[in-house]
Amino acid sequence: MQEASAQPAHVHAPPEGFLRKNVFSLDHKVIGKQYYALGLLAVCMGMGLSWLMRFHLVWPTTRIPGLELLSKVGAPGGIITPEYYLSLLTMHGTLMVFFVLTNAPFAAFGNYFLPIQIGAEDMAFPRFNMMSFWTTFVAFLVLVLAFVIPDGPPISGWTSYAPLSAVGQDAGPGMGWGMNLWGISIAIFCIGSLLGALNFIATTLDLRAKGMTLMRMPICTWAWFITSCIALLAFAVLLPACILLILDRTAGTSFFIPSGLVVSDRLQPHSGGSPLLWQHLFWFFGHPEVYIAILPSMGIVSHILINSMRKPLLSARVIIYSMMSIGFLSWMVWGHHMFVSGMNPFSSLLFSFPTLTITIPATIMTMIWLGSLYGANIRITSASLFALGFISMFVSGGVSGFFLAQPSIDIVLHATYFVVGHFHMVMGVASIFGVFAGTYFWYGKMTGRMMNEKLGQLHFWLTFIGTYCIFMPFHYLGLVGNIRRYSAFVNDFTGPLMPLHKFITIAALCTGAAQFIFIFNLIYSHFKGKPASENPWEGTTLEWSIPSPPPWNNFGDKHPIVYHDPYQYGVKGSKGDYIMQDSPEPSAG
Amino acid sequence: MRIKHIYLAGVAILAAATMTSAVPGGGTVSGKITYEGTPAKQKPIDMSKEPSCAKQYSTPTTTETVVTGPNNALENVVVYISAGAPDDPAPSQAAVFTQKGCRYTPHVLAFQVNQQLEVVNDDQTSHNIHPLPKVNREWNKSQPPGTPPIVDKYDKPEFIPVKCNVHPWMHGTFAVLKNSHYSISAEGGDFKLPNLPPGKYTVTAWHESYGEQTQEVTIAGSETKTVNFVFKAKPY
Amino acid sequence: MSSTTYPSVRAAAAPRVRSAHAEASRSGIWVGICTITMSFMAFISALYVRQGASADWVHIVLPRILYFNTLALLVSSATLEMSRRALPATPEIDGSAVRRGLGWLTVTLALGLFFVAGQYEAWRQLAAQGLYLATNANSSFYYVLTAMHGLHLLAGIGALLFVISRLVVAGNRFRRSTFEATAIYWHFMGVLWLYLLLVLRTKL
Amino acid sequence: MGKMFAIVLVIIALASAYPIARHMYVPPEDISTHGHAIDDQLSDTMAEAGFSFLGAQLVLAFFVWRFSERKDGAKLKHFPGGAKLMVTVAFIIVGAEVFALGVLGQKAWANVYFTPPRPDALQIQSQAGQFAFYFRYPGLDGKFGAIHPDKIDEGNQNFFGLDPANDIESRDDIVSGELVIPVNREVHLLMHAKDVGHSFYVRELRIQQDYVPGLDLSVHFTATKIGRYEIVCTQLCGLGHYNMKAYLNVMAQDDFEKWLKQKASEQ
Repeated sequence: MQEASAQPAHVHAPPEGFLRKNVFSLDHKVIGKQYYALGLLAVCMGMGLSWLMRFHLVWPTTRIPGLELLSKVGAPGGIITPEYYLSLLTMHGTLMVFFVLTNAPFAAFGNYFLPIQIGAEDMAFPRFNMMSFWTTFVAFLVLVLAFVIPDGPPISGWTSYAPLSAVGQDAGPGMGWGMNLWGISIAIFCIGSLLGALNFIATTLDLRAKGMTLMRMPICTWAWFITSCIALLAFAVLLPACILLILDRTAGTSFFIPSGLVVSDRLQPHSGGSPLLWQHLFWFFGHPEVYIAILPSMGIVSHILINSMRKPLLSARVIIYSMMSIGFLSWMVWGHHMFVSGMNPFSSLLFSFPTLTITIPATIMTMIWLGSLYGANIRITSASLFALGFISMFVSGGVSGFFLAQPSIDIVLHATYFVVGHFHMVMGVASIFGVFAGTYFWYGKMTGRMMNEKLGQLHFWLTFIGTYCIFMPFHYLGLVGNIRRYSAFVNDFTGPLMPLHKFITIAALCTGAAQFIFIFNLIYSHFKGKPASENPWEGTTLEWSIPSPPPWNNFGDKHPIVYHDPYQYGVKGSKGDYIMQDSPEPSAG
Repeated sequence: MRIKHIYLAGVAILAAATMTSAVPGGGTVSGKITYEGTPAKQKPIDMSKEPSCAKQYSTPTTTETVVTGPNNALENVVVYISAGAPDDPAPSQAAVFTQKGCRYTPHVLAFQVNQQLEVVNDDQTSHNIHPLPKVNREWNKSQPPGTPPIVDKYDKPEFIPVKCNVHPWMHGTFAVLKNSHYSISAEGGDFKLPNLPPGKYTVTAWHESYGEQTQEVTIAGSETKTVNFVFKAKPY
Repeated sequence: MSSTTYPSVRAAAAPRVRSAHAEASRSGIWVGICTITMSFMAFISALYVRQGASADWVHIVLPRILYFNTLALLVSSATLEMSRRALPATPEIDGSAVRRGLGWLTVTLALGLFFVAGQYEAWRQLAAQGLYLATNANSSFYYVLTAMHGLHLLAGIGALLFVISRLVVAGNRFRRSTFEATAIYWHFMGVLWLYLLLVLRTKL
Repeated sequence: MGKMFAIVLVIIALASAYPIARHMYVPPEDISTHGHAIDDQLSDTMAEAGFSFLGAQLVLAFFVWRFSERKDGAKLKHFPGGAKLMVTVAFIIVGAEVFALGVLGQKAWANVYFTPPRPDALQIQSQAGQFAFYFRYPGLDGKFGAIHPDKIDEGNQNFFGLDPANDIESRDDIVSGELVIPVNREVHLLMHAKDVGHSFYVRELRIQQDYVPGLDLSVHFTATKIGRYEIVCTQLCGLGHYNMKAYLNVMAQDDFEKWLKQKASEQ
């Protein structure tokens, strides 16, 4: 009876009715899928925007048919105006960072699999869970609303540097209501994420099945747990920042706006504010946010790699500790975004050291992954391919961090395409690879049908090669000094770079198109995919001990008891070369 | 394309001259705008940041806040009937404001309330048009080369400063007026308000740097009254 | 399948025996307190940076009523403790059994409402002095900080109302852990306010 | 498939490294006195980064080639040395790199920021506004007239908001749209932002510094090569950001003085 008491007294009864089942569901699995769907929607929009931007950059005078319908002012005659380019840029960044990179690997997969992997029936607070999704959804709607209002979306980038973002209408088109919507949306998003993170932490701490000690949790559970700890503090800082920004814009306060600014020939009625204050608050959130995006993917990738290698990592603990130390260090490095922004030059050095230090845990993780591959018997699947691709991407994006972590080199590379290449690879593509891997790996469990392997692998090859074709050249452009966030390249020295830009754009269009294979696969397999068995990948963790898809209360009425560390591979088990976590048979080790 | 605009502009000017509440063969108010004192020195404009414009000028073009002519003539002064004449319906022709060589032509564009305004970009670069009205609705739009003209109208009379956010030196004025009796002092500072029906009028002269002056004038029959304005010029 | 037993299996470390949900709601509230603290830290560090940013920092005199509010809030924490004492220590509480605790709870609620009203009065007094949100940096921070604390306290009042609503109806059973969580949160609000008062007093 | 992954990855890695190895894309020639330190730093880092990049990618490729889809019953092996070795190696190698880069970086950075401008440095004030740079020379009296934001009148080229009517000091100030400096003389550039955040970036000078509204920042540098270079804004400042640029014109001393005279006559 003890293990029973270790379980929540039934958190919720079996859901009745369509709404309760699919829309306002308390079931963490449904909520996880909802987050995934939201992320998918957001990523499609974000990708579309990047298409428009890339197209405009290399064919600025070519009409884009139908674009006028999206915005008559922004794209008169289908030609994108400079401010509308910046609108697209801002929305691309905001959608991708908040609604894709924060939602998909963390909220979506975390919601679905964290409770299952620790043997819980649901999250600790199912109602909070539902609230956090719908809050996030509202945030999404508010943000997208900016596309349809006459003012148009804001033009100050996803970092919304004050005072550009704070002085309002005078700063340019989209900086009136468009910018207000941005601030409100992000504030709401913070609340949603805080609720989510709180839920994750409480669940991990208290709802673990009998025998599921912390060190017996799968690596991805650990990743989600650490991530939620970071998110809990990061979004708690962004929220106040947004509130202050909104007050500056609407209530006439002067938190971020100094005296004597003349914008559009108008003297601004503010005084004494500090633009750097915004940058500090924003990046204090902003840098941990990078790890909120990447850590879950690290976890997912490790989880999948181990499964397809059929042997445990050299050391799971080291990975976990590395993730912790990255999470810890991420609080001391925000200033490396501000090397040339007028901070005290000494503090630049102060921020530079911990930044460089982060390379140590990162390198350790990479070496653990690589070393574990040695002597393995890797099963090549779409999932494992994307996992391996993740390592490659992580390395490529990581080494460029070497440059940007040094203030002196940052003088040359700051705000160039080098930076864009760096964070797109390490934060964007890498964590998206984690999401792809997770999708191919868990789709069967989530829907009861397997995804199509052939399409999956085709999707991988196109995406893998494509992303390198897009983002590697960014670094070259940066080295020459090509500035980011330009809607047209009017500088004398950018002329010779246009062929490279054309190449990037074409690669982007192709790679983007390749993603439709994935979306098609998602939909097609949902109906036509071959039925998924309980444990198609011969996995060891708890999610493989229950039917696919799992029943509403995950484990039915039985409460799993955990006997082993998560990854008992390469051993003689009753089922094969592995032993399930909840199987009482003795482990080899 | 360009031909059309010049044609349109021509029509607009023509229209300004012969319009509704004006009665053919009515009275005329004419005169000369001059200044006294030393006007501010007009400075050369550095367009080096916009090569496509800079290369259109052999010697750098200068600012146009105070444009003067021989013997103290003052140009770009809007002279109009501020009181006494009834409001006129807007003419059908559009007033055209052209951006050429990173300058506004005309520097001061006068048109009527609810008359259609067309902003045209004749440059190879992308311009931004940001009129800064106080009573009318504000807008701020960019106009890449090869995009259709921006069309708009204002529903309240006002003198509206216009600026290009991309090229800080580009400044002009929209003079939005109630009736069709207006004229902009040309070279030599001369102006002419023809076809005025008999009556008592207030004639106002407005200059972007020197403000405005008014004079009363009474027209009986088809006479021609002369009204001169003298503005005080300051070196700074 | 777990019918066959393998003696060699290391006995899995058994988690705590108390109800997992009780644990969850407790750690939930503490985690929540962490994040709230963090965001107030953000506000206050913003205050410090802003003060250093320019010389427009002018001292404002706090309305005296704040101190009465503070007193009320502290007393309310005490009364909440009284009602906690009064409630049975069982994990499940039966509404009809706890009239005494209910009385103290109502007093707590009343004091909480008094605090909110008092804070509002303090705003009115500042406004009367011509100090509004946008008047100067100090007044801005005063309004922002008090408003944020007020919002969080209102959430606490909501929780109190919920607990009371569960208790008044006889035969209603509800988890003591819910009450515990509410209590922890309420006390935290008191502590937070004391800290804020200190900051406002010394910095503004 | 595993083998294919390995091949593709090797191709990608080499293709990515090629343009770097051939120096196809490099910063323009350095014309500053402090820039060489940054350039050395950059090439050192490039070497280390390139080494780690190629090393990791090739090892990954090799392991996937060697250890994927082996026939069943293939013996699983563990990496000799295991996790301990990995951690120690990572700590030693990367730690050493980090330390080296940190220290070197400090030197290069110090050259730019920790040395005060020479007292005889030529003082020029630059103002960044949406969307152009303007530069101001103190004129004969060697003093800058005060800035009055309410007096700013771009239509009349009064970009700094000077008040010549009442402020004598401002009358002889020379305002220019391009930054003209004498070669081999230190310039102390005082940076003032008119509206929002901007940035001053000259690739050849190896100088990048933000304009922060409300903060009086400054940079100092010495240009060693006569020529015309582009100044660009690197801090997103609004719709005209892409078009916010000016020219840095490095002249011989006497040309510079001629230019200054001619400019003064235009004011």
